[in-house]
Amino acid sequence: MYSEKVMDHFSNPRNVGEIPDANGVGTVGNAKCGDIMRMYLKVEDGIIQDVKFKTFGCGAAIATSSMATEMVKGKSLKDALALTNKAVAEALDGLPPVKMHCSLLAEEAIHAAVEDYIKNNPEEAKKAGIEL
Amino acid sequence: MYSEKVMDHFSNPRNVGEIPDANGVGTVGNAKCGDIMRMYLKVEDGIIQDVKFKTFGCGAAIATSSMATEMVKGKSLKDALALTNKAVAEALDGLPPVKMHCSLLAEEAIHAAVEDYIKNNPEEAKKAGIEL
Amino acid sequence: MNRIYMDNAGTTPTSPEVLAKMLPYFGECFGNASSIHSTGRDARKALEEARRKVADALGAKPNEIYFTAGGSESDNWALKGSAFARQDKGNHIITSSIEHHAILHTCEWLEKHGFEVTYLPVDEYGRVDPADVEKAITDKTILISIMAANNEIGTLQPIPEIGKIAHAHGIPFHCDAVQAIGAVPVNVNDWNVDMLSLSGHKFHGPKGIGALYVRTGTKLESFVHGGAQERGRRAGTENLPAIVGLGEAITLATQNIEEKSLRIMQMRDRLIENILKIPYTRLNGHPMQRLPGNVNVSIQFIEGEALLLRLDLAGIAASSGSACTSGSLDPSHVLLAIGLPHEIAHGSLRLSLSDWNTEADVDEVLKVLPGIVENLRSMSPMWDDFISKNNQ
Amino acid sequence: MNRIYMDNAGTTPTSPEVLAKMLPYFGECFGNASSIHSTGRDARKALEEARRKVADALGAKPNEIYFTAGGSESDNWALKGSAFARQDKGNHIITSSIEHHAILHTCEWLEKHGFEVTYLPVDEYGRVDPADVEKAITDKTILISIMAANNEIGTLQPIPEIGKIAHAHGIPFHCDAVQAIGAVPVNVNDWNVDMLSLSGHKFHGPKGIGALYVRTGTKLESFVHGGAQERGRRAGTENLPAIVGLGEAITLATQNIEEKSLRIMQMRDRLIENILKIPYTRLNGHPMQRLPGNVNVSIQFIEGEALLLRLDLAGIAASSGSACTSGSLDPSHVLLAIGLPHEIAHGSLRLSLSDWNTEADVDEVLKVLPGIVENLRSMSPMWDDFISKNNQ
Ligand SMILES: Cc1ncc(COP(=O)(O)O)c(C=O)c1O
Ligand SMILES: Cc1ncc(COP(=O)(O)O)c(C=O)c1O
Repeated sequence: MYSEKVMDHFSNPRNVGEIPDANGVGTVGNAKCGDIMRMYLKVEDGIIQDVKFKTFGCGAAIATSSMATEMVKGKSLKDALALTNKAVAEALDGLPPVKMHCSLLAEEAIHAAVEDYIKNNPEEAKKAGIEL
Repeated sequence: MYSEKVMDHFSNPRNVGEIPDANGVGTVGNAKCGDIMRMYLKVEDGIIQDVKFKTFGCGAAIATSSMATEMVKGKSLKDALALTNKAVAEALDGLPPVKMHCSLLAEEAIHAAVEDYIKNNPEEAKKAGIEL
Repeated sequence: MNRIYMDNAGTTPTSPEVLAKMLPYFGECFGNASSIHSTGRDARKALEEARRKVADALGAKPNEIYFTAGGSESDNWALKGSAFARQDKGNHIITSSIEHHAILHTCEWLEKHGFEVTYLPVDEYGRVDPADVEKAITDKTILISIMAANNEIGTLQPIPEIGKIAHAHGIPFHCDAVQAIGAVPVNVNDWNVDMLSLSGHKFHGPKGIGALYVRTGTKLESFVHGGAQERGRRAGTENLPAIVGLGEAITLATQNIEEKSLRIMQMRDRLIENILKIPYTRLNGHPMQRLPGNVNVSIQFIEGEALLLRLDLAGIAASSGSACTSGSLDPSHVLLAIGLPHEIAHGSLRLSLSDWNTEADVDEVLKVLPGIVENLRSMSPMWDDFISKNNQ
Repeated sequence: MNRIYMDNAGTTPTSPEVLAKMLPYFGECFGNASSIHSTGRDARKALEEARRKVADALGAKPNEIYFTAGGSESDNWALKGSAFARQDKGNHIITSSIEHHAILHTCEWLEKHGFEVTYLPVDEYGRVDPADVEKAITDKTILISIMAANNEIGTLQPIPEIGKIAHAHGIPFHCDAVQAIGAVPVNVNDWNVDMLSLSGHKFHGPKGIGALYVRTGTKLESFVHGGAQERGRRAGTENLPAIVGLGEAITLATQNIEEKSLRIMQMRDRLIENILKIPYTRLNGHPMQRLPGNVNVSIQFIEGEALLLRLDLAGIAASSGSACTSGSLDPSHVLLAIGLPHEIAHGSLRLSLSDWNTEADVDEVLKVLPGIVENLRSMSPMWDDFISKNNQ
């Protein structure tokens, strides 16, 4: 059912954990539906220097979290906001149809963390050419 | 589905054929239903000296015809009239439920042949103590 | 005794190649295809591979194939599932009078539940006239179901034409192709069918497994409700060994079909030609438009079951449309529908060939059959009456 | 890797003894049990022998056993067949809220077709109160259907008492015993049931075969219409190899059942005892009235599918009531019915044992499970939030 890439990111998730001095944090999903994702960002000069996640959820939820962090690490805030769930799913060699909502959650979690950063650092964001 | 006795009487039917000078003949059943039995009797002094049959019908029809002829051969007219389909079926170690009508047909064919004899030979029948 | 099996329209043995493919799925790879652990995932892979094979054999897409427990379930599903799903559109169903009981008895059940069914007549060869189908259509017609090939007399129906008519009127078309698979080329697009039933054991696959093809977009209610198997449309833990067997069997059965059929037809035609040399016999079904392996003859003045039993004692397995083989008093509805009188219908013999039969089998049947017929006639009062009438 | 299989409530491998008995019926003895030639007659003998074995295992008479394609078909048949057969008497059906989907979705279908269904609640252990059954009965009630043992949480229902109530009111009683066969002693008379469903693959028999017990005199319409198989009540060419396998499997499964169960219960209880040592876990289902092989625990702050996949990577096959394993967003209806909040229901784990499992399997599960739980919790934001809240 899952691709090898999904299983790889599920069994060896990249960037699990917290960033104690994160300057952007986003949490999406809810326990009732069985998925919660929390993303921590360390942004410097408009660039995501570090990113970590914690996820409560199924295999796809964990794998998409892991992949999403990989995809935004070292990228600009703009790039991170441009991240789509389709791109995450494709990077994982696809997801079963019933699991596509997990990739959406990953997209939303990244976006939420970036937006959190922007809200807390409007000046920095403006410098990077981004406004909410 | 059929007992060994049935298969024996089907594969080696006893008393098949006609009696050219039969003095009692009975035909029952109809082609529409798939069974016709015809019994030929040669009666002397109230005793069935010879009996033969011709049957169009299934395995059970042939086997019950054969068994019925065996059961009345050498018997008195009275005994022949007392022949029941149950007795024929039992003598064959039983018949499948859907085939019980074949044994009934065999009983009726014997009775019809005896009655034919009685009709044609009322005096002889009276001597044997039988009236229609 | 070297037994000869000529009842392949009844059922066929599972071929050793097919069984060999099935075996691992009883033991090592027994998983529940709906489970997410790897035992389950391996099962799913095999399941989808089999689905692809069935689809390929029919010219369908894999997601149009649903596995069932056999031809009867497929037929029940197609009819009841369509009827209930399209109840808002109308309540009229068109079928033929010579369908298998899995269709006819389902239609009778639907009649008890508010549906109306037209049972089209057939001609003396058992053919449905496409013009009759068109005439029967009303604005309440919600389904047409016609079999591809009749199981008793082997007659092939003009399925593509009927499908075209159905589609011209926007009516879904179901085809019971249980007897056709592996016998004639089947293609759901060429045939214009929206649903098609098949059953594994008719072409050297396992028993208890079949499929229903359902064209994308066809409205169909579930028949077996429950778990989410078969994309939520047919519940029940997937019968994986049988499904794998079905995939293999249908692939083998539809390979080189023309070549195989030709060989079978030659045997069939030799049987027919020579059996018809016995006086007072007739061929049932269409002389040309018939299944390659089907021989169905009526042999007057004798009864079918007795004939079968005698053949069986001689080592030949065959079947009959005689009432006596079914326990009812009426002979086959198919033989009556093509106009045979009861007494002739009772004396019918079906020999059905598969590619496992040989010319030697044919020789043997032709060697023993005339003697058996003669013997049974010699003890038949009908034969007596007929002869003495003709001698007068 | 030596894989450990603890998903026996999902399906079981067919045992080699059972498969060995089945094999001749694919090839040599492949006949159609309804044919009259000797190939068919041999088939019939095997068929009736298997029917007797199933009957013996249930304390039933052979002519009360009908073969089906599995538990789902049996359930569908019992419900739809009774509903339509007794429509003149009323339109009300009583069942429980924790039945298998083969019952629940069939009930939903019947609701669309004019029937009314009462879904009885269960207590926190998943037990139906017989008093609730009695209270739910109206003068329109035509059927009561309660499962013997729940497939997820293993809770056993008070079937004999419920049956007694049903009979006191003259209402037929159906029992889905799919999970009970081979696990607890089943007797249709002691249990006061009129119909009972079972499925071969749940007790090391083949897939795609099941049975419905129907007490003599019970009114029941056919579900699969067609040929006259199964005394005219269930159409379709008999799946002989699977039927023979079912007969053998049920005989083996019901032999020494007390002794076998005891061994399985010991493994079960050791699993439960030790898993519950992991903090923030709870047992689902009844502590005593439960299937010998069923372990169902909720492990807070983690999600079931992730847990299953980790176990699978460690060589252990298990299952879960998590929504994520089914593709829906709601977790198991059974876990919700016993009152679990969604977030806890999502983190449930079912380990189901058969007599093929060993104490070594239990050791291995107990060795790897705590680490996996710890690891998944360490990456769970819910765990974080919970810990930091508790630290405040
Ligand atoms: C309680 C219960 N009923 C019915 C079924 C359905 O059985 P099957 O999948 O064999 O059709 C199952 C198993 O899936 C079950 O556990
Ligand atoms: C034309 C036709 N339809 C349906 C069926 C039913 O198939 P099954 O017996 O596999 O359920 C058969 C065979 O029995 C058949 O010949």
